[in-house]
Amino acid sequence: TTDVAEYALWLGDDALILSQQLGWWISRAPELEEDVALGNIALDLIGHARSLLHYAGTASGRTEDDLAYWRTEPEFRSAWLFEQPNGDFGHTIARQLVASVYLFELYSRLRASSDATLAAIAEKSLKEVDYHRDHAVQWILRLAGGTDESRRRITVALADVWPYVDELFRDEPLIDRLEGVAVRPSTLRPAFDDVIVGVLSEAGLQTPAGFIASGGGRRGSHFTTMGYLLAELQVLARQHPGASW
Amino acid sequence: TTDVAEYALWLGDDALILSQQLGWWISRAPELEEDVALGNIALDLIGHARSLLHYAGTASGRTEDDLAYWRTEPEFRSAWLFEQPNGDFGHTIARQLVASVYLFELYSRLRASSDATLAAIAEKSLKEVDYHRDHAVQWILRLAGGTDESRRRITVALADVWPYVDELFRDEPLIDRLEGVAVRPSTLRPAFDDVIVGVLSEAGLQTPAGFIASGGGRRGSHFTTMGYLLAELQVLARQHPGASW
Amino acid sequence: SPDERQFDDLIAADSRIEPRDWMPDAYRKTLVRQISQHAHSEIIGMQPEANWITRAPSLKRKAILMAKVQDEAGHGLYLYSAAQTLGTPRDEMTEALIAGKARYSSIFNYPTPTWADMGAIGWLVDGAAICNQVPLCRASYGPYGRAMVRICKEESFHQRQGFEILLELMRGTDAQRAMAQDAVDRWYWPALQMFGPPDDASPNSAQSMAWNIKRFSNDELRQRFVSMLVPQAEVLGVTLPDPKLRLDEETGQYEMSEIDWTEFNEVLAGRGPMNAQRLQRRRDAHEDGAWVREAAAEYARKQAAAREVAA
Amino acid sequence: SPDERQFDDLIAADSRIEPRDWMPDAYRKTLVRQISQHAHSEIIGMQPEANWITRAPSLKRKAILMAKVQDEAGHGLYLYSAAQTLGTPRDEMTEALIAGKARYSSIFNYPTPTWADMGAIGWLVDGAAICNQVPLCRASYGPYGRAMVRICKEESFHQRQGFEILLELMRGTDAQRAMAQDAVDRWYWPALQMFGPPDDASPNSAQSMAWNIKRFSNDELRQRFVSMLVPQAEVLGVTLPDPKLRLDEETGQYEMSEIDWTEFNEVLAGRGPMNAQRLQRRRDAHEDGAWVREAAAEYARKQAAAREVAA
Repeated sequence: TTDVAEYALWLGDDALILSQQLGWWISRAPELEEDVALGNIALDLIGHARSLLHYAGTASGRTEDDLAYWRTEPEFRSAWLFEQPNGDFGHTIARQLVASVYLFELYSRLRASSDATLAAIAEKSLKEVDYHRDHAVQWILRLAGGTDESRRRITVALADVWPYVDELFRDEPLIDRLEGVAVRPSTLRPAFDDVIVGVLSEAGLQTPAGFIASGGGRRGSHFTTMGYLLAELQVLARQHPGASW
Repeated sequence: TTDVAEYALWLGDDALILSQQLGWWISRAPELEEDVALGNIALDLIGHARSLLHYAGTASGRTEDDLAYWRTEPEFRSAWLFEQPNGDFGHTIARQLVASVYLFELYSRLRASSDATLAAIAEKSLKEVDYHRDHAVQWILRLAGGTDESRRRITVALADVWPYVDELFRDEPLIDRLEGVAVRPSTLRPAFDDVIVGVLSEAGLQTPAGFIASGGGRRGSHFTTMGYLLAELQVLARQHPGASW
Repeated sequence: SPDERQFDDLIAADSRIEPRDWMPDAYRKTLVRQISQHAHSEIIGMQPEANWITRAPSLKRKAILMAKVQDEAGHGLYLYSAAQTLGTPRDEMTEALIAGKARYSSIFNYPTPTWADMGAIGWLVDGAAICNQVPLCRASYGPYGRAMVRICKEESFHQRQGFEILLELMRGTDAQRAMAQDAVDRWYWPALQMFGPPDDASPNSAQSMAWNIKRFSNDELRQRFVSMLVPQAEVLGVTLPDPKLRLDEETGQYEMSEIDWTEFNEVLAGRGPMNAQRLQRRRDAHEDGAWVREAAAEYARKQAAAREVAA
Repeated sequence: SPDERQFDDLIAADSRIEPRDWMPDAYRKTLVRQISQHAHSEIIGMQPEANWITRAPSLKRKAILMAKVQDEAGHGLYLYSAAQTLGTPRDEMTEALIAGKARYSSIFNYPTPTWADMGAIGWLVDGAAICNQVPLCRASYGPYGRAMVRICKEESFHQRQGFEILLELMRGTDAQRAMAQDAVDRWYWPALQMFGPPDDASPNSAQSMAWNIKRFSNDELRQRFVSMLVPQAEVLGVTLPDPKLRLDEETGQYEMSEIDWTEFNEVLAGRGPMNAQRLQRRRDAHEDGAWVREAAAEYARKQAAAREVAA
């Protein structure tokens, strides 16, 4: 149905945007092992994006590439968290922590979806997201427990990313129409908070508080970075309308 | 003629690309006075670009915007110097020094072009480029004579920019066909070197030596940055083919 | 005191107070707060528009936009200078801004996702700013009033340019028209909020009016603004997003829907879509540029010392 | 000496030399130079392709490209490990690279202005690399030979993927075909140059062949490469940019134009189009990541100390 397609689009766009951002790190990471690790995560995510966008497109006869390359900014459905810039490595890790803990909880529940395709994608993705979560947690511990400088940086990074957490757990009207198919975002919050509190307290860090961003990605309103990100993502495809690659 | 149009395109693309890059600084400069100063320079340059591209387009019935927004990378003719990234403020100043000293010498001679339009554009642009040159020189002196850190940074920046100086003074075949119309680039080099040596010796800096980049902008081969720069420059125009703004 | 009497006389005569004149502490404080807040707004206000400089869809529009954002830096400079004549150094104001301790106009905490926002900001936000600012050209404090004269002249250019952007879009393709209407929908209410709370809920206004800093009440200015917008919206062919809007022929006043202050207060309290990003960008520019400012200062010191030795 | 004799015997038997075995200093030095140069090439070689990750024109191609560039980081890691078994720490090799003191393959100093370069690099550059590298799987030094086995397996994937990119372009629009041919024109000669100078001008080759590090001469490998390319070019429908290229039926060898070594030597001497940028990008990544590596090291120290206390 259109609603299921829309829901798949939400999840697919989150994965696509995050993958696009992580891909930038390949050849620029702090050490070669991280070029490999961040590259792996980006690859997993683009895999999830492709499955989800493919599924989203079936309702309207569009391919994954139609959706990735030929929509304009207001047609994207990603949440602002995924649109946060890479920043320094600390910002990327802070974003990864939030993203992977959220996605882990989401996919865990989505395995029980009454929609078999979504359930299967969730099942397959879960193992990978578990690794992403472990990667992020290990780096949070290292950066928080490393040098004064790294502790300062990860603290700043977490504070910068935190305004964008809230949006992930908002129950948009679409969710009401997808009882049993979609996971209700607000129900994931307690589990998310538990994991985060555990990690941050092991790291000796405070959970950041304060300002909550308006968000609005599910309704097509995006963070400033999106226009630039899409310009780069789509430039070649749009220069050659109708071409195949 | 087509040759004159091609020559106007070379000069117009140089100005356009440099303006595009300097425009980025507006709202990001080290002090408000520099938001204003770099903004002024960017505005002057976009003015030059518009005059030159307008003139270049007359031969083929294309507007300045057709040329700026609807050519692909290999169709651009800018030299690599102008395509060097903004880097830190020191890199921008180093690029400005080279660009403005070169453009000052170029426009001084171009006033005597047998092509009345080019001569008039040169006449009008010269005063402005003279200011750009003064702005760059003052900053070179300040950064070289300021703190240890600023001296280190401007030294690195000059070294990073220098490989791209050589290309500006190469006599491409086109120049042979435009005797009396175009300025022969190689003839500008002595005057350029004199000014640069004067400035750098006043600043107590060495003229950077070493590696000379291949360049190739006049033949449509560009520095890595160009693809990204054009993606951003053209994104909106290309999303709305046929629209006017 | 005689000082106080002289000050009161100048105000009563609607004359200018100059930096050398005595003035009450509260007057000085009010002015510093207002002028620096206005300066900060110009500086932060550069960002939503700078967002489109590199992507402007024609060279002409790019040039106009660069000139506009650059003007805003200039406005910031005049205003910081005016505030400095009251004894507050620019550094101090900058630090307060970066530390998130100073106010700036909440309107700049909204995003600018489309090119049409360049039109809507010019038409609505600069339009509202002009209504607010024209009376400030007669503000009792001389340097502030004179800065405002210059600023207002440029702002009215900006407003016209914004109008032209929207006009071009409304005469364009369906996608362009939709883009323009969407931007007007998003900016209309925030622009009305720029005049501040209704008069019966605006505690600071009375004193400012007595001191000839403020000349009209919030609601008066809002009426003036809407009466300017309505005919222009007709020319543009855009719909102002207030179904209740209509002119009461008897009072000559516009009736309008009640303004929803909840979101405004959220944004004001720092919970707007862009608050964090705006401050962070300013902080980054400031920190990234520290070495440049230090170099310039050190160079100036060395030059001064050298001149002294030479003399 | 008995050590020397044992080494010579192992070489004569075409057996592997292992890290614990005695080996002549010159052998060790040659290997460190070659392996670290190869590792550096993998690392620098990530950049020309990473250039297109964010702009790849389909999600499938983006995934394949990310996997490829990531593989190259992996190859760098194996090779640095192999070089470390010869007693040279990775830090030292990295420092030499960043300081511009270490060599890497000159081929990566060319730019990648179009998407077709992703095809041409895979088909031509990886193709040439495979011809060079397959014999290295039998290199006498064990860790190197084993690393090469793993690398060659992945490289042949990469070459096929490059071929597929070009095939798709050649079956596409005019613009796509032109893009593919242009990329082949630009990469063909540099790829041939990857085999090094002609045999009669290659002084180090003889010793390397005697030590079973190198197995075939430069010219032999170049022939092998061209004979592989010609039929593939036909399938693709691209023209190899050498008008003199033809098979001499008698000798079974390809005749070709003389290679212009002037540009090659310029690039080798650091004057290629991208030399400065490649090194700077690596240096930036290294410097920007310093705080992360320090944090990881410090954390590991603290953890080890805590375990010690606990024990």
